[in-house]
Amino acid sequence: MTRDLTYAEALREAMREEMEKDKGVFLVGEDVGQGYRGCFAVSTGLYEEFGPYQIIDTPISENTILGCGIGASLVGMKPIVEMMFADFVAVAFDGILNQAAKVRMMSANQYKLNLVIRLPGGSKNGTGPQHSQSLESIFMSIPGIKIACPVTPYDAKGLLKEAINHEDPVIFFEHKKLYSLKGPVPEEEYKIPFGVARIAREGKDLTIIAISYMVNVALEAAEILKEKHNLEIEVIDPRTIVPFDLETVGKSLKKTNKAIIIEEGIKRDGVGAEISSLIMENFFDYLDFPVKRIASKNSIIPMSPRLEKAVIPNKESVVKEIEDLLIL
Amino acid sequence: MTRDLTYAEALREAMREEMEKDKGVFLVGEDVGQGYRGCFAVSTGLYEEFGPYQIIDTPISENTILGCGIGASLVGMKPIVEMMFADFVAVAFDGILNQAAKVRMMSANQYKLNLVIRLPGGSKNGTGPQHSQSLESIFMSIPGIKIACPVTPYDAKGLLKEAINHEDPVIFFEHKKLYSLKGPVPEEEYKIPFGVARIAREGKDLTIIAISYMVNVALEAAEILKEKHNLEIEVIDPRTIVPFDLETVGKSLKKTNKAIIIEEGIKRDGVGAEISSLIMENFFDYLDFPVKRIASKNSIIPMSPRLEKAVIPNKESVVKEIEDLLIL
Amino acid sequence: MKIEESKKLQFLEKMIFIRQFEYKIIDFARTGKIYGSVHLCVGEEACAVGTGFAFKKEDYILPTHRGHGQAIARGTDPKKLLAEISAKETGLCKGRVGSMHFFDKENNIVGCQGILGAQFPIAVGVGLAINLRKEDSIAACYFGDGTSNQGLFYEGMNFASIWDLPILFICLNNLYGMGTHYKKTCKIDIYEKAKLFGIKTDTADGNDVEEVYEKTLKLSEYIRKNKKPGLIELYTYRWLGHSALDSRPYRPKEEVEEWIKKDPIKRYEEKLLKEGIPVEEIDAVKASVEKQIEETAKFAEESPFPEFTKDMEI
Amino acid sequence: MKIEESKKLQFLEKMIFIRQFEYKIIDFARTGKIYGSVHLCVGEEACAVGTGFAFKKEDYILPTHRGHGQAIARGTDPKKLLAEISAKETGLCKGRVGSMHFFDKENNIVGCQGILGAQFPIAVGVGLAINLRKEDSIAACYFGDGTSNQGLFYEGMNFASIWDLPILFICLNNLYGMGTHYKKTCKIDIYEKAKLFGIKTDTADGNDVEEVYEKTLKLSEYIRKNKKPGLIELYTYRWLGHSALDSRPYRPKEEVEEWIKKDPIKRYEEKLLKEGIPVEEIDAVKASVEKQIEETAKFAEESPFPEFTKDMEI
Ligand SMILES: Cc1ncc(C[n+]2csc(CCOP(=O)(O)OP(=O)(O)O)c2C)c(N)n1
Ligand SMILES: Cc1ncc(C[n+]2csc(CCOP(=O)(O)OP(=O)(O)O)c2C)c(N)n1
Ligand SMILES: [Mg+2]
Ligand SMILES: [Mg+2]
Repeated sequence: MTRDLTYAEALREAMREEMEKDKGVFLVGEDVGQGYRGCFAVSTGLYEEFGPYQIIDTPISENTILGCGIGASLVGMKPIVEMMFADFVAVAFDGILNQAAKVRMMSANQYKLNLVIRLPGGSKNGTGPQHSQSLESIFMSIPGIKIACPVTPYDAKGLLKEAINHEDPVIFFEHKKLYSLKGPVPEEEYKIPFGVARIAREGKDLTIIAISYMVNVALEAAEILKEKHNLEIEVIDPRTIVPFDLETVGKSLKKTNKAIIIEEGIKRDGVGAEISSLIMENFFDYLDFPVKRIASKNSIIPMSPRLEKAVIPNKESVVKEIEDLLIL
Repeated sequence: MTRDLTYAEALREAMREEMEKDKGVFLVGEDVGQGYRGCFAVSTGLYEEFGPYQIIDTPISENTILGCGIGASLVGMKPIVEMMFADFVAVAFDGILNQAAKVRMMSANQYKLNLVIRLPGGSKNGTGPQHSQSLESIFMSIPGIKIACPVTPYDAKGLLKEAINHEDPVIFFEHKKLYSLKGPVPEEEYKIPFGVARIAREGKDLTIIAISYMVNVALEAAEILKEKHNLEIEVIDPRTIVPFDLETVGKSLKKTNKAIIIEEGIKRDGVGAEISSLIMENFFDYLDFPVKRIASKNSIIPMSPRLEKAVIPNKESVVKEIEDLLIL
Repeated sequence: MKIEESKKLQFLEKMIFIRQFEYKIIDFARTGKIYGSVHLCVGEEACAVGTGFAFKKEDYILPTHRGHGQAIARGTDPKKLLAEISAKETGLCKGRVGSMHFFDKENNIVGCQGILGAQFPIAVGVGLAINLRKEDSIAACYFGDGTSNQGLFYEGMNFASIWDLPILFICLNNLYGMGTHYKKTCKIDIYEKAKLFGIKTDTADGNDVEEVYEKTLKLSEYIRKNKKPGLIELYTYRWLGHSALDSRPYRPKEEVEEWIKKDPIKRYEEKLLKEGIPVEEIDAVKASVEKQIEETAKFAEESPFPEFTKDMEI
Repeated sequence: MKIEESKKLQFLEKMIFIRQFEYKIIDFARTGKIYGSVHLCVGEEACAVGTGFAFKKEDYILPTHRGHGQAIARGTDPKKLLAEISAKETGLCKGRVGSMHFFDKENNIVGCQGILGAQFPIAVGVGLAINLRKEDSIAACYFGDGTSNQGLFYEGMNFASIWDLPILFICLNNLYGMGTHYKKTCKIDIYEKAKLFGIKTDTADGNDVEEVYEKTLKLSEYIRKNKKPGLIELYTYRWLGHSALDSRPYRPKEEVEEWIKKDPIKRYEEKLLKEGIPVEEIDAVKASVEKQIEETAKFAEESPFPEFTKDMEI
């Protein structure tokens, strides 16, 4: 049976199901339980259901919140750490770069770190430079971690359940603009394996690989370009950027011979830089022209909506860039 | 007049000259002054010369050490912050990502941040996973900062003097293997502007863009390949990776039509990903084959020398990769 | 300490102004004229005004994420501030950053903090610079009760203590950090933490503007003279939600009502009346505020939105 | 507390073993058999042994960057440890990480710290897990005096205090962090910091193995029983440089000599003799250590170096 759930509800359901199954699963973070009940209401109701042993409110101390996850996971639990905003993970960055990511490799597999770090990222409602960033690319060059960035409620639930049981740390990017969006989610148990992309829209003329919320922007742009120019655009949502499903991308490229990557993070050494390099290294001869990267400007994410629109890719800007590229 | 100085001496001379000129220049960090006198002896002697107003020892508190730099720079000084090892910058990461890098853009140019953050990075003598990393790429996707990675004593001095007077934060990567290497440094005043690459070796058959210590590895490899196969390899040292001198690279490519990037950081979304993407976007039609990235394996930097050799590119591995690539 | 009548009226005026300013933001928000996260300080006006008036022109200020009042009391032009919060070109930072991260160099406001705790290391750097350059200024570092749980707070106090930095730590203890009561997050009074570091401390009724002013002034002068840090903890309460239009009911209704009874403005107005200040003067203050607020709002509303400029990319 | 003779001899043996182990490392280092940063604990053996013997099998241990003694006293196989430090396949972590970052799951050593201060949040997580699962174990979190200046130390104590976590914070105060004397970095005694958080504290002569043992045991039992944190500060001194072959002269010669006079091993040996333990037994201990050390060294030397394996890439 399938119902429509919001992305936030889907995440909540994933946590609920895993917490029911395994008392070792717990959520820890600022205001996730009593009181504010989750800054974006993702965990609302879970405290009432699971109580203070599985839903744990903390002082404002991101470093130690992350440490709660690392330490508990070291001794065999399955913690979910929530940073209230993805941007705050910078405060606890050492815990990821030098601790969590390295535990398994340093200990020569004596210890594995079953740890999810949930990061509500991206821009919404002009929360500004310190509350809107898309930091995926900063984590991409850290060995030892996986990075998920689900777009649909279906994927949000399936990937989170997979992450909760995954034996390496998972940086789990949620996009604030997605929380309230609805989509079908089956009641039956399922998980989504890492490294398997989703074809969000099929097409034969051009391949777009889009990250996080930009999948939706790409879909809108594709629709417009279909209507305006009868272009058939294929939109690929990698779902996890580490590991990255290069195979699915390759298949698409062999059909379209054209690739664009869209992300909300900034372009310089962004997620697109890695994907672009991978594509060129592996499918050079299939490409009609170099892979194009569409990304945010090399700036802060400004609070002003007009400035924000100038900085972050949106459907109009994407349409225009594609039109320019294909000289339509 | 030109003398031979070590890289460490050249850095020290840059600091000394700027400190003499301007009392607003100061060095702050753990054990930079009295006592240990700089973990890698870069600042040795400066305390005796400049005293506690310009050479400032701190408690072990990386966050607040960086804060000393940010705060003092906000009110018009020119601080140089030393992290004892580049890896420790993770502890103070928020100060860079969310504070220093954003000050100018957030304040709409009311405040500029004249701040140098010195990071001794890279692997030497098996200091292991938490003391050997090459973290350039993590900073590359942060808007608002510049990134220097000098290789020669000449560049070390010239770039540091430029950095000390630069109006945006500069992440200044020093490589531990370089400190003791000697090279000519003029006594006369000079600075090296950011964004101007250096041709470390001229050639016509292949372009290598190498980062930090890998420039030396590339030069060694080039020499071997010259002897073995009469290959003329051009080696480019970008000196600063932000800003990046794409023009010099382009000129070289128009001659060689082949590009390889070598870095000590890991490959996934490394510095090479950005450079590779840039090259392909701008010089696609000149390339005989896709840009090749040579970088460290997606692993920890192990302590064991043998493992370390397997992880980090070295002259033998670089020679082999080039031979394979060119089917020599 | 004897406070002149004219200053008293200024206190009252600024408090009323700040409150009206915050309510104007709610108006703006309801009609979609405000962008981004906005944290209001209704109920905490005496803290802002009592501290703000205690500083000198050359002092440096680091306000919190709830910083409108702190800035206005300091001297920030409210027109530019409201324009900033309304994302306008004429804003303090050209509409780029809004309520939570504004800078105001004219008034030595070296930046508000959206990242809780990040103000402490920066304040240390400012304090260090003051000492290195032998300036006479002090650095005023505001923070909330919740924020005092960041490790950076302790590091900041430690550096201030060992280096004798002229930093005034100002804690606005409004009992909660978002939905969480301070008592759930730490067993120690905040001023006690500072005492441990040998930092001179004081506490004050944060709803009594004169007490806040006098104690802040005294502590500031101590800091200025002795080049040593100080900390003052102000007990107060925010009447409204954590952010502008938020109204989650995590606080007992009675508690909120109890604190509304301690309204710092009403209380001060009554005090001034009792002291013999004519009601006409107080009414004049109110009328003046009303006019200023309208002008402020008009300025913000009529200002243009900014365009993206090249200098926004570094 | 009455300590049995056999245990006393064990104390002595372990202390001598640790010291010889460290000197063996210097030998190794001089002949190029050691890689990476190595921090030795000569002079601090009583701290390692006195604490290590106070734990139960099920306790979790977080040693410092100077952790050989702490691990050996805990039960880590010194052969595997020396092999690790010599970058050998047979090392605790297959030679991957060396002296500063080893893990030993068999002995619940959840990792040493090369990043000073990173042990505190992790200890909190371990303590939290113990409570959530209602285990009887405790988490022993070692750290140095210099490390106590990281903000994370305070955060860790705060969480331990508000959540009643069974964490034993063990401070090895050897007066210096690299070249810097503690007094230059903080005005507060470390145990005083813990007291502020309502954490039960104790201090001990870190060169008196029995005192360390008894006080650690007592505090551990308090923690285990009451599920509350504790902190013990041990005063000691490192005889050698900050790292293995380093000999920078930042400490007054007299100070070093003064502390060498307080040699925890010599002192304990004399005490045992005075208590009537026959010199032959002590000699036997020494002979046994010598033999073990030779075997340990042989094992490390004869072990092969590791090869890179696919599981090193994630
Ligand atoms: C590092 C960081 N963590 C969390 C937040 C989210 N946040 C914003 S305000 C707030 C509560 C702050 O409480 P307090 O310091 O008492 O200030 P108050 O809001 O009560 O004025 C929180 C948790 C943040 N902005 N930065
Ligand atoms: C975050 C971090 N900062 C700095 C260092 C470099 N470092 C290694 S040991 C040390 C001194 C530590 O002093 P203390 O905590 O007293 O321990 P001790 O060495 O005296 O045993 C320093 C500064 C580090 N490893 N990690
Ligand atoms: Mg508060
Ligand atoms: Mg020490």
